[in-house]
Amino acid sequence: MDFFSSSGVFYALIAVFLAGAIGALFLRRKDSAANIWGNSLAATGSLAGLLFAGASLLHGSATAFSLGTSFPLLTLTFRLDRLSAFFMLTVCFVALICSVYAIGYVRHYYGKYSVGVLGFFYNIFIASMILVMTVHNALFFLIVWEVMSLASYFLVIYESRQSANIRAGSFYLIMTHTGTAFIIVSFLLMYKVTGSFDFETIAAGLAGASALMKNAIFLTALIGFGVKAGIIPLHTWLPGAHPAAPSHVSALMSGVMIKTGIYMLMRISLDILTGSYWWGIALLAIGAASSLLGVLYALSEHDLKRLLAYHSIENIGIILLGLGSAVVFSSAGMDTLAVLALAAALFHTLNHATFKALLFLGAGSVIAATHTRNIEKYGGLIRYMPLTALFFLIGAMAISALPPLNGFFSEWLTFQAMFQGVTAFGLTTRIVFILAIGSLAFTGGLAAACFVKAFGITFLARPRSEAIAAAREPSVLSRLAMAGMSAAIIGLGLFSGVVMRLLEGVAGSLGSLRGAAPPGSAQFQSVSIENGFARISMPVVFAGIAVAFIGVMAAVYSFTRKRKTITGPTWDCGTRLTPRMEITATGFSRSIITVMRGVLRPSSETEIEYHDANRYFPKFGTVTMGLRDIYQPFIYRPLRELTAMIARHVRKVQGGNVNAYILYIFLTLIGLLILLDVGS
Amino acid sequence: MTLLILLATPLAAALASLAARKKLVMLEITAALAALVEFGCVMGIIATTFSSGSDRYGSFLAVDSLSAVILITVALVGLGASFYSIGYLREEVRKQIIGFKRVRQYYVLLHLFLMAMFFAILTSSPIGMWIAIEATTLSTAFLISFYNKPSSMEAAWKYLIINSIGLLLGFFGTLLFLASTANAGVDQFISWGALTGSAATMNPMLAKIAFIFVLIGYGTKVGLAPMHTWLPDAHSKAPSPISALLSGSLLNVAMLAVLKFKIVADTAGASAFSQDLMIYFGVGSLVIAAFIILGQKNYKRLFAYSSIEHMGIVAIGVGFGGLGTFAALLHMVYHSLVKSALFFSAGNIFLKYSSTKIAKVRGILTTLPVTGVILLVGFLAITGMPPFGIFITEIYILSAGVAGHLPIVLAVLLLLVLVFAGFLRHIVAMAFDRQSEPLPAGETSFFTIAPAILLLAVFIAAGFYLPAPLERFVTVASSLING
Amino acid sequence: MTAARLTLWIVQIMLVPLLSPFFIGFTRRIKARLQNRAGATSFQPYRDMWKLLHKDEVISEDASWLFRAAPYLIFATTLVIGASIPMLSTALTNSFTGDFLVVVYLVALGTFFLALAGIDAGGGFGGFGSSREMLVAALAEGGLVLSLLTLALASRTTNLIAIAGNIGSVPLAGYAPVALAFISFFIAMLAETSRYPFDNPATHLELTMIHEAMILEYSGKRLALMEWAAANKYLIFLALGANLFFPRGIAGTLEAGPVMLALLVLLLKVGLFSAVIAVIESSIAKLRIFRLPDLLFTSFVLSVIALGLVS
Amino acid sequence: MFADAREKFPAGSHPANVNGRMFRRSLAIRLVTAGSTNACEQELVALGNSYYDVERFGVCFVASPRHADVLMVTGPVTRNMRDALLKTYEALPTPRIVVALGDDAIDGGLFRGSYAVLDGARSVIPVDYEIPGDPPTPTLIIGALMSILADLSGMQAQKT
Repeated sequence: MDFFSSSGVFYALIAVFLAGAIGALFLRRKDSAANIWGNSLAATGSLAGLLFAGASLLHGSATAFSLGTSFPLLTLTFRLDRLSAFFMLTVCFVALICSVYAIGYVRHYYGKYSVGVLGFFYNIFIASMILVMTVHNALFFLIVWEVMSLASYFLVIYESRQSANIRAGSFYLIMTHTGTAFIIVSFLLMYKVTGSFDFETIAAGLAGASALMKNAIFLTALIGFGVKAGIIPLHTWLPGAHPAAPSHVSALMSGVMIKTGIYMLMRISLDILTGSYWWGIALLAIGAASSLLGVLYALSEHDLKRLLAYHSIENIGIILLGLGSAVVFSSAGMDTLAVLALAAALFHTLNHATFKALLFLGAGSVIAATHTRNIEKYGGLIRYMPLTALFFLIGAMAISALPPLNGFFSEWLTFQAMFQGVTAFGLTTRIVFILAIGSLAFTGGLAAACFVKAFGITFLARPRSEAIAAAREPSVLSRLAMAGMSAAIIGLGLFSGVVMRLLEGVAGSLGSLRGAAPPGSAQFQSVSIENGFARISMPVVFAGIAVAFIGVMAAVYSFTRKRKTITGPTWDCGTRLTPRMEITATGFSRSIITVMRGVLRPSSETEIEYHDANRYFPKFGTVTMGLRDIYQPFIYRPLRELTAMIARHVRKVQGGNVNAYILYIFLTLIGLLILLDVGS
Repeated sequence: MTLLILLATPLAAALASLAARKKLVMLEITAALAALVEFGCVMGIIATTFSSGSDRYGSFLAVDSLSAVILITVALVGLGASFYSIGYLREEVRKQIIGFKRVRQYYVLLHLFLMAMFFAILTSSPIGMWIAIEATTLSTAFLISFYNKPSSMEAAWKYLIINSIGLLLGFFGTLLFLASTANAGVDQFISWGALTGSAATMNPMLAKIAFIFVLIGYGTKVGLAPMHTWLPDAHSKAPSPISALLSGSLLNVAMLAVLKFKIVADTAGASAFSQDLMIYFGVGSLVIAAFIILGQKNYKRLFAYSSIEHMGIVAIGVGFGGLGTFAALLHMVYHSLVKSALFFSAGNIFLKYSSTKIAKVRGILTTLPVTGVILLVGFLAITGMPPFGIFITEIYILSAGVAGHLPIVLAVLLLLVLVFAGFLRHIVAMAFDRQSEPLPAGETSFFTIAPAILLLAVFIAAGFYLPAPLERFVTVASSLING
Repeated sequence: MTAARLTLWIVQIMLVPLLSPFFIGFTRRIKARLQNRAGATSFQPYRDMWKLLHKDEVISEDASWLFRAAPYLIFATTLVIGASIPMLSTALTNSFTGDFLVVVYLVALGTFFLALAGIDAGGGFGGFGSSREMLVAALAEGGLVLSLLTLALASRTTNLIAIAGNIGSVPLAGYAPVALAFISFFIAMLAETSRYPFDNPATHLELTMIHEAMILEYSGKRLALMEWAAANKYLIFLALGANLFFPRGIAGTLEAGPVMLALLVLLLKVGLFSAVIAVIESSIAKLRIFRLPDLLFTSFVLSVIALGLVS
Repeated sequence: MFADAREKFPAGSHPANVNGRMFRRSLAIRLVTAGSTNACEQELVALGNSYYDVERFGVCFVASPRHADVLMVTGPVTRNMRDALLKTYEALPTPRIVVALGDDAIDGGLFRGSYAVLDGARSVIPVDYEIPGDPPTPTLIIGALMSILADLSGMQAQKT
C-alpha cells in the first residue's frame, strides 16, 4: 500500500503520460500505431493513477513531495490529501475507461485526422488534470491549469475541418482564459496577504485576513472556477465545446474536467478559507439556477452531445447545492452537517463522472455508427446496437436519479443535506433551502423527462433515417469499456454505504471541517443520518426491485404460460404508419418548453407549403423550435460591443499624421512637467 | 579584448560586404561567419561577466549584469536574424523582387545596425550610448525603406522624424543629468558609474525633470505610448529579419538606456517618481496595444503592437519594483526570443502569400506546416499562456504590484485577456480557416525555418530551466535597478 | 422476526395489489352514480384483469425488449412502494426503503419506463402520451417532494411509516402547515395518478388522454399488468394521503385486533378519498394541458409556504 | 331472454379458443365505422347515456384494438375501408369476436350491389355475430350483447 502512494509512483505515472504523448506524436505517420501507443499508455497511466490515488485515499494522512525550480516562488509541490486523492481517483477511473474505449473508437479517424496529434493532446490532457488535482502551489497550479485548458482546446478543435468546431474552441479558450484571469486575481490576493503561493502557507496566513479580502478571494475564485465548471451564466462555452471534441474526450471533459472547478471551489471555500454564510447562499442560488436551467436547456436540445453537455451544467448545479449547503453549515459551526453536505457533493461528483462519461461514450458509439448528432435522425437503434442501448439506458437511469443506481443515492444525500438546512436555520435561510430543494426536485423530474426523450427518440421506435440500418455495435474494447462503466454505476449504487463512509472521511479531512463528527452511520447495509432522521438501504432497494421484478415475472408466467404472444404491425389506425408519424424530439419537449416559455423564451418557426394558391391544402409543414439565447444579447454581446467601441476610439490615435504624432510627444512632455510642478 | 572583437566583427563584415561583387554567396558567408563570431564573443563576455561580475575593455567599454542581459538578447536575435536573412533574401532574389545591389546594401546596413546596438550596450558613456542609439536609427531607416515602395518610404520617414525628435529630448535629459557631475566635482571621463556616483548630490527636482526627458526620449525608441507611433509602421514595412531585430533587440537596447538612467535618477532620490512614471507609460502602452490588436488587419502590425504591449509590461514590471524588476528583465529576454521567432514566421508567411493582410492568409497549418506550428506556439507564448516563460514573468510582475497597485494589476490582467482574445481571433483565422484557392504546401527553405525553431527552442528551454548565468545577471541587475 | 410481524409483512405486501382494482372500480362506480347511472360494480376491474390475463397478446414488431419488460418492472416498483408505506400498522417499520424520497423516486422509475414503453412501439399516440406524462410528472415532483417534506419535518423523520406514527402527536398549531401540505399533496396526487383535471381515466380520445395513450399498444397479460400497476399507484397515493395526513386509526402494534380495525379504517378512509375524487371528476372539466402547470405550481407554492410555517 | 344468440344473431363462423369464464361480464369493444351512415353510431352513443348505461354489464368501448375483445363493424364496408378493417381485425388479440352491427354491415343493406361497397363485413373478415336492424335500437343492441356474452359462456358449457 505504501509503495503505491509513494512519490516515485506518481512521477512515474506522469512520465507514462508524457511518453504516451510524445510517442504518439512520433508515431503520427502510422495511425494505428499512434492509436495503440497513445491510448494504451494513457490507460496504463490511468490505472497506475487509480492505484496511487486509491492507496493515498486509504492511507489516511496526506503525503506531500516537491521539486524545486530555478524560478522564485515556484516550487513543484504535490500534496495528496484525501480530497486530492478522491478527485484524482475520479479522473483516473474515467480516464481509464475512456482510454480503453478510445482504442476502438479512434479507428474511425484513421486517414482523416492525425491520430498522433490526438494521442499527444489526449495524454497531456489527462496528465494535466491529474496535476491540477494534486499540486499545492498556486503558480504551479496556474501552469497546469492552463495546460489543461490548452490541451482541451486543441482536442475541441481536433476535427478542424468543421469551422463550427473552431469557433466553439475559440470561444471556449477565451472564456476559460478570462476565467483564469479571475483565478489569477484570486491567487494574487492570497499572495498579497500571505506573500506566498504555497497553498499550505496561504491557508495558514489567510486566517487573519479581513472579511473583505476573503470575500474578494472567494468571489474571484467563484467566477474563475465557475467558468470552468460551467455554472450559469458562465456556461455558454460548454455546450459548444464539449460536443465538438471526440466523444471519449467529451466524456472526460464533461465527466471530470469541469470538476476541476468544483475541486478548487471546495478547496478554497472549505479548506484554504473557512466558509462564510453568504458564500454558501450564493453557491446554493447558483446551484439551483444552474441545475434547473441546465436541464431545461437540455430538454430543448436535439443534438445528442449538446444535450449531454447541458446536463453537465445541471449536475454541476446539483453538486453546488451540496457544496453550498456545506458552506452554510460550516459558517454556522455545524461541522457535522457540513460533512454530510460535502459528502453529498463529492458523491455526486463521482457519480456524475461515471454516468456522464458512460453517456458520452454511448453517444460516441451512436454518432460513429450513424454519422449524425441530430436526435431526429435516429430511432430504433436498440435493434442494431442492443448493448450500447442497454449501457445508455443505465446511464440515463442513473442521471435521472432513478433508484437503485448511484445517481439516486447522491441526490438523496443532497436532499437530506438540504433538509437539515431547513430544520437548522431561521426563516430567511430556510426559504433559500426550501427553494433549493424545490429546484432539485423539479430538476430530477425534468432530467427524467429529458432522458426519456434522449433514450426514447434515439433507441426506440422505428428508424427515422436510412443511415440507421447500417449502424453496428462499436468494437469489443469500446463495448467492454462501456460495460465496465455500467458496472461501476451499479456498484456505486449498491455499495453506496461503503463509499459514503469513505467520502465522509474525505469531507472531514478538509481544513475547516477537521475533526467533525460523522453525520450518521454509513454501512454497506444502510446509511442513516442524524439519529435516524433519514435512513436508507440501497442494497435492499436494489434487491426489492429485483425480487419484485422476478417474482412478478414468475407469477405472470406461471399463470399465463398457455397464452400466445404474437407479433404484428404497430396499430396504425388502418393507415400506413411511417416513421414520420412518430413523435419527434422537438415534439416531445415542446409541451415542457411551452410551459417554461417565460424562462426559456422559445422561438418557433412554422413553414408550410401549400398545394394551392388559396392555401387550403397544405402540402408540407415544418416546425422549427429553438431557444432565444439570452446570454449572448444581454451579457456577452454588450461586452463585445463595448470593447469594439473603445477599440474604434483608440485606433484613432494611430491616424497616420506625423504632425499629430509629434504633438503627442510634446503634449506628454509638457503634461508631465506641469504635473511635476503641481505635484511638488 | 572580446569586447573589441565584438565591435570590430560587424564593422569588418560591413566592409567585406561592401567589397563583395556579384556573388550572393559571399555576402551570405560573411553574414553567417560574422554572426557566429559575434555570438561566440558574446558567450565569452558572458562567461567572464558570470565569473567576475563584469567585463571591461579600457574605460570606454564595459559590461555589467544589466547590459549582459540585453547583450544576450541582441546576440541571439542577431544570430537568428543573420541566418534568416540568408533564406529570406534568397527567396526575394529568386522572385526577382530585388537585385544584388540591394542585397549588398541590406547586408552592409545589417552589420552596421548590429554594430551600433553592440556599441550602445558596451559603451560605458551615456553620451556614447546616445550616439549609438542615434546610429541605429540611421542604419535602420534605410532598411525599413528597403522595398522602396511609397508606404515603406513613408514609414522610414516617420521613423526618422519621430525618433530624431525623441532622441533630441533624450539628449537634453542626458545633459541635465550630466550637469550634476559638475557639482560633484567629477572632471574625468563621465561613465555610468561616475554619473550614478555623483547623482546623490543632484537636486531631486532636477533629476525628476531630467528623467522625464530621458524617459520620453528613449521611450520613443522603446515604443512606449504615446511615443510609439513610428513603431507599427516601421516594423511592418521592414523586411522580416529586420523587424525581428527591431522588436527583439533594438527595443531592449533602448530600454537599457531608460533603465540605466532610472538607476541614476533613483540615486538622486526620484525613485518613487520614476517608478510611477514607468507604470503610467506601461499601462498606456498596454491600453493602446490591446485595443488596437483587437481590430488589427495586418499580421506584421499585429506583432508590432504586441511589442508595444510587452515593452509596456516591462515598464510596469520595473515600475512595480522588487520581483517585478527581476521578471521584467527576464521578460525582455523571453519576449525578444519569441517575438523574433514570430517575425520569422511572419516572413515565411509573407514569402508564401505575398501579402501582410490577415484576410489574405488562410490555412497556414496545411500550407506551411512548420511555420504554422511555430506561429501557434509563438502565439501561445507571446500571449502569456503557460507553460511558457512569459506567463511566469507576467505573474511575477502582477504579484509584485498586487501589494501596492491593485487597481493597476487588475487593469493589466484585463488588458492581457483582451490581447489574448485579439490574438486568438487573428491567429485562428490564419491557421485553421480554409483557403479558397489553396497554395502549394511546403516550406521555403531550411534557413527560413531553422532560426525560428532555434530561438523558440531556446525560449522554451529557458522557460523551464533558468540557466545559471541568466539567473545571476537578472538577479544582480534587478537588485541594481531596485536600488 | 416474530410470526405476527412476518404475517403482517405478507399482508402488507399483498394488500396493495389485492385491493387496488377495487378502488378503481369503486371510484368509477361512484362517478356512475353521480351521473345517474348504475355503472359497473366496484369489482369490474378484477373481471377485466382476469379476462386480459386469459387472452393472447399481440406485440408490435417494432417494439424492443424494453416494451416487453416494462410492465413487469412497473408493477414491481408498485409492489416495493406498497411495502414501504404506512398501511396498517406503524409498528411494522421499514427503515430500508421507507424513506419518502425512495418512494417518490420509485414512482419516477415506473413513470420513466412507462413513458419509454409508450415511445417504443413507434405509434403516433404513444410518444405524445409519454411527452405529456413526463411534463406532468416532472412538474408534480416539486409539490410532491415538498409536501411530504413538510410532514417529515413536522414529525422529525423522513421515514413514511414513522411519519404516520409521529404526525398524530403534532400539536394543534402544527396542523396549519400540514393542512397546506395536504392540499399540495392532493394536487400532486391527482397528477401522479392520472385523474381529473390532469387526465381523464375514462377517455379514449387522443386529444385528452395521457396514461391510456402510452399503453395503447399493450394487450393481454401485459395490458393487465399495466392497468393493475396504475391501480396500485392509485391506491398507494390514496393510502399515503389517508395515512399520512389523517393517521387516525392506524395501528401502533402488531396485534390482530388493532390491525384488523386499521384495515377497516383504511378501507373507509381510502373509500372516502375515492369518493371525493369521483365527486371532483364529476363536477369539474378537464383542464387544457397548458393550464396544468399553473395548478402544479400552486401545489409547489402551497408546500413552500407550508414548509416555511413548520416549526 | 336472449338465450340463444347463435340463432337470433347468426353468423358465419365461431370464435375460437374462447374460455367460457373469461368474458364473464367483461367485454371490450372496438368499433370500426366502415362507411356507415352514422345511424348505428347514433344508437351506440346512446348506449353510454344514463338511460341505457351499457357499462353496468361490464361492456365498454375502447380506443385501441389491442385492448378489445370484440370488433364491431358498422356500415357496408366501402372499398376504402377494406384494408383498415382487415388491419384492425388483425390487430385484435385472440380470442377475438367480430360483430356486424346493422343491416349495412351484415350484407350491405341499402347499398348492396353498389360498386363502391363490398356488401358487408363478411366479405372481408369472418363475422361471428350479426345484429340486424337499420339501425338496431339501443335496447336491441344491449340485448344482443348480452346474449353474445351468454353465448360465449355457454359455448364453454357445451364443451364441458
